[in-house]
Amino acid sequence: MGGGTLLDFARGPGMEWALAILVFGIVWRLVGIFTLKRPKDLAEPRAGASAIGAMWVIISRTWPHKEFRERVLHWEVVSYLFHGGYAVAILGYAPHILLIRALIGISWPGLPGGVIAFAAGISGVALIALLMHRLNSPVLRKISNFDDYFSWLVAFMPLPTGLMAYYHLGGNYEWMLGFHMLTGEILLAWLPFGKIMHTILFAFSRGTTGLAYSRKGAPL
Amino acid sequence: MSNETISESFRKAGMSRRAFLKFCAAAASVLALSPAEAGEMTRRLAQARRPDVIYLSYQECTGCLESLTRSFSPGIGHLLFNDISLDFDDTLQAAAGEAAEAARMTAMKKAWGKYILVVDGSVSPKDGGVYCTAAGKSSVADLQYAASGAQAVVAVGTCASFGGLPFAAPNPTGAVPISEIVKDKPVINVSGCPPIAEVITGALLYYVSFGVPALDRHGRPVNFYGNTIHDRCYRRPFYDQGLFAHTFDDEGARRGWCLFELGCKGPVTHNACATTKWNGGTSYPIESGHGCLGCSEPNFWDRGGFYRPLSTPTGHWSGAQVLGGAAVAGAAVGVAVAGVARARQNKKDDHKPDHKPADKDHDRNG
Amino acid sequence: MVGMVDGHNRVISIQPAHDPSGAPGGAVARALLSQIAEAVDVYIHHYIPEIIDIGALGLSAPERAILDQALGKGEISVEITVAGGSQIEETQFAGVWRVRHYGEGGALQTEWIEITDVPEIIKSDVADMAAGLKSLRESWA
Amino acid sequence: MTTSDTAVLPGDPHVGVPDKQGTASDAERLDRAMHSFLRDFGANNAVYLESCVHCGQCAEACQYYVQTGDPKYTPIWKIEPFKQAYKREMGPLSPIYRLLGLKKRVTAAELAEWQELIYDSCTMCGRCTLVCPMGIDIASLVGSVRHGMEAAGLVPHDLKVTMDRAKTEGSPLGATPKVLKERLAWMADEHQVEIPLDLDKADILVTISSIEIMKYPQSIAALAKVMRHVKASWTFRSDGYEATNFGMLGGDRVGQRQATMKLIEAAIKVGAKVVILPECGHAYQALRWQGANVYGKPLPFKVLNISEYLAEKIAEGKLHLKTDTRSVTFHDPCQVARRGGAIAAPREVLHALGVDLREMKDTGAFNWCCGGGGGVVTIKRADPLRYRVFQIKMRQVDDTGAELLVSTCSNCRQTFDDGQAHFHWDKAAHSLLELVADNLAERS
Repeated sequence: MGGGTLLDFARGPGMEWALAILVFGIVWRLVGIFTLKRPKDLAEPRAGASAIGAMWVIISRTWPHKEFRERVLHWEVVSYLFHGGYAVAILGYAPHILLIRALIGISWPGLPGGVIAFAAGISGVALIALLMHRLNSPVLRKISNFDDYFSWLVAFMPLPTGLMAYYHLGGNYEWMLGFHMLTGEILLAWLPFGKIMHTILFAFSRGTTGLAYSRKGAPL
Repeated sequence: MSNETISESFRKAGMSRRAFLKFCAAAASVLALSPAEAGEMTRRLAQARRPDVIYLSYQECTGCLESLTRSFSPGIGHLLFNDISLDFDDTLQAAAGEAAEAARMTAMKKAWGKYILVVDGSVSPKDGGVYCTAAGKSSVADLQYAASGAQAVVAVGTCASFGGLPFAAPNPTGAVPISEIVKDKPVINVSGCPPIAEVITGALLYYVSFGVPALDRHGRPVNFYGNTIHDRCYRRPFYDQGLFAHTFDDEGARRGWCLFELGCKGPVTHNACATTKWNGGTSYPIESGHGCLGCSEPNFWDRGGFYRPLSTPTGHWSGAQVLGGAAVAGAAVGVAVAGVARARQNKKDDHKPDHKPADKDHDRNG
Repeated sequence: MVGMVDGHNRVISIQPAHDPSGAPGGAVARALLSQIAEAVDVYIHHYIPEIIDIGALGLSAPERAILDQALGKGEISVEITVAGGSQIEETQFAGVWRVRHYGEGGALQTEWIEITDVPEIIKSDVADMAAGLKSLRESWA
Repeated sequence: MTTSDTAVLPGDPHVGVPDKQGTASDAERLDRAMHSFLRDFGANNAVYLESCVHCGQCAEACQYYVQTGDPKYTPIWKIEPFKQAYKREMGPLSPIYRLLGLKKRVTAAELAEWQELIYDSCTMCGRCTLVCPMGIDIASLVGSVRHGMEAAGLVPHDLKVTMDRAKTEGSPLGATPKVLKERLAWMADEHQVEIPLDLDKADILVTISSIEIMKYPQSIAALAKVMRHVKASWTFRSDGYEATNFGMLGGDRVGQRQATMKLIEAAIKVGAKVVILPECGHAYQALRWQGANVYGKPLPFKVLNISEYLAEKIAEGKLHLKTDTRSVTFHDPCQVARRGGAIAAPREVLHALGVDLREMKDTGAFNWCCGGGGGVVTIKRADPLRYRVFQIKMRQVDDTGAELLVSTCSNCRQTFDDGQAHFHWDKAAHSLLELVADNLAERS
């Protein structure tokens, strides 16, 4: 009963543990960061500085300024192909939506399987390209560590396993489905402990700079 | 014990070879045999001796036998009177009590070593087998004895194949599938709750013609259990297009869209429902508007609710409590780690005389 | 549609409101016809008969109509009255036979297309002939 | 990690030979650095250090990487020991890292090795902050690392000497109160303009950069002319005139505090409502944005860069200017513009002058640093690298085709002067203040 057991584990204890670790880890890390001392900025803000303006950078930093595009836009686009494809596959696929509905109670219409497979394929190819870039670029080679490669693997695995399950490849469908769910659960459980935490931290990090710079009236 | 061949038994019953061929055609169709295999089956069945069959029941509900008696093609009449020699079945036979036990012993002894043992229901080895006994014998002892004289065992239904309902958590009787007890004889699992009638008869006919069929990893004949319901479902294109019924009475349900959202387990259920169908090829559950329960798979009742989609948690836990607890624990660990770290910051400050307390942090980014 | 068990016991089955595969109608029927043609060609050259199990294909009503239309009716129609009855018809194409077996209740049990000179089930069996001969002689005596 | 596997710049024999102050053991240096690092691991630095996804885009914004292609100049790599120490000692996951030994202890050798990256090849210009997809303010992290390096006695000697001089003499360039008085008298005499010094009360305390006192004294006269024109109540104070803050640049908290407090105390003493900072980039950072935090409470006066003061007076209609029709391009000092927010003011002044302003391709917050900020201009061994990155700026200025290059930072100005001499360039940097002083209209 091997396949059944894996799928049952993935739908049951695996899912429960992954979600518990996800919540536990995110809270741990955020609380651990934000209970560190934070001196109040006493400098008089520039006239017209606003917190709303500060928060804008959380959104605006999503796309590079034109001054930098010539040097960074190509890989930024590849990165967005990965992120966008990933988002479509996670948020557009009906079984995923049902999972989200089961967990938090909200849902929306899904997209056809072919669209999802295409998006996931694009995402996977982009992710492979990004890994190649990381391995080939002297800058990225220098600054990369275990987290970068491990998080890459953890983020990548749900794509081929999901596609293989969708197309009934790799032998036993039930096992593949269970394995796919397990890779998703590993992603959730790992999220708080590695760089994938940027899915949450990006807002805090941008917001921190946004607040500091908006007090100065400096554009970001 | 019967010495006549199956084709002889047809003729003896006043039926021509045409009736036999027609019967073989029906069997081949159910088994999805190729024309060459169908021809081979016809040849072999014509010469095969009618096998003796002993049918035993343990922890079960008789649904499997109910299903079997509704076999259309090959019809149960053929099966019982022409194809096999059903020597013992306590539900179908007239005899009861000690007479029945005696009849069974006689039948088994007569065909010792040659009969096919068909079993429905799980057996219960727990606490010395006290939870399932007949005529003073535990189900386990009874099965072991009966199996020792069989040439092969066919486990009919999910209880016999995988433990079934009695096996469901918390499994009070310690129920186990037949294959847990019978280790030295081939065991063919014909799972389903119940199995499709034609699948039971088809599996028996295949065994009579060719011997033990190719089995999947759960011991089931690949002929019937090689595909999932989802693979052969007429609603599959809707799944691919992302068109789902959200409730049992919405527009999608009326238009015959996919039932995945309503908990259909078709994608992970191996059975012949979508092709052989039920009640003489009439329809199958999905065709009637209800998702597959996954009844031919192990543990199908323990996989969360029947109406819980396959991609969602089986739901044996209280999400709010567990996640709330995880959040509280995370906050506690976070505060503790930051607290320890801050204490180290302050401690180091104290024993460094060259950094006076007045020397504050100017850089707010610190 | 398979499903009429008898008059007072109507089976309700939910059929797709439209063909979601988007395939133009007749694709399955055309594929079948091409398979039939191939099989006739093989029989002519090698005398190898072929059986195509239509029942297992789950043809939609429009596909079935297209197939019926294309095959038409030929010169021979045989009725077999055994175990619920069977109907064997040659189509308008010689050597392409439609074989339908019905069960005891009259429900369609198996349906196939057989490519051969004479379907096996029409031929008289030697053992049956021997049994018949015996009773023929007995009827004289 | 060693630097030996990366390209060594031609003509730069000093790379990889870190300077060390004092005779402390490596262990002692490391201990001091770690102590300083720990102090700087607050919530803001923490969220930055936690958020980096190692995308490498910061390299593409950094003049040192862009000009050399050497990956060691990737901004986030420059603070690697700090990040490593944070993850091991302070972050929420630090117990895991320590328990499993996943992050190694930073070593004294690593700190020494990083000296070149923290000082020689970073002006804390903050351009990387604008490209980072996570919005990490890497320049502020570099500032934190410098605290640790200074505590460990691992500052380049040239910069350290300048810092110490500022601490002991009150000026990094020897512009002591005595020198100040002489210069003010000289300028007052030469330009026939009154320059008030050490008045007991004044609305405005005017401060000055030693660079101006020693190299560009005419800017003192320019300032005095402008103040006379707007009829301001102002004074210089010999107990609080030095606007530069090399303590802040080099990472010396004590030195930074001392320099800042002098200005604050002097301003309070004269009852100033406004303190005017001279044309000096980091002075603006030190007093305008960090001053109150050093002081421990909000400052009881406004702090303005001179360009902001000029713009204010123009807006008030108190400053009348003649028209100058030349074409001008404006160099934004990083600490005033990108990291200070005063981008509009100098342009308003230029507009009032009526010049033909031709912006550089990357301007305002996106300008390229002159290469001399962050104390780098004082580090002799970094000159070859500084000249190399200066070429970006030269190209940007040349591309505008403007006749005149104007800025509001005397440190930038001396970097431009040095670059001009090195490359025999036909452009010189001019002071916005001096341009204004030269174009004062007769009051009607």
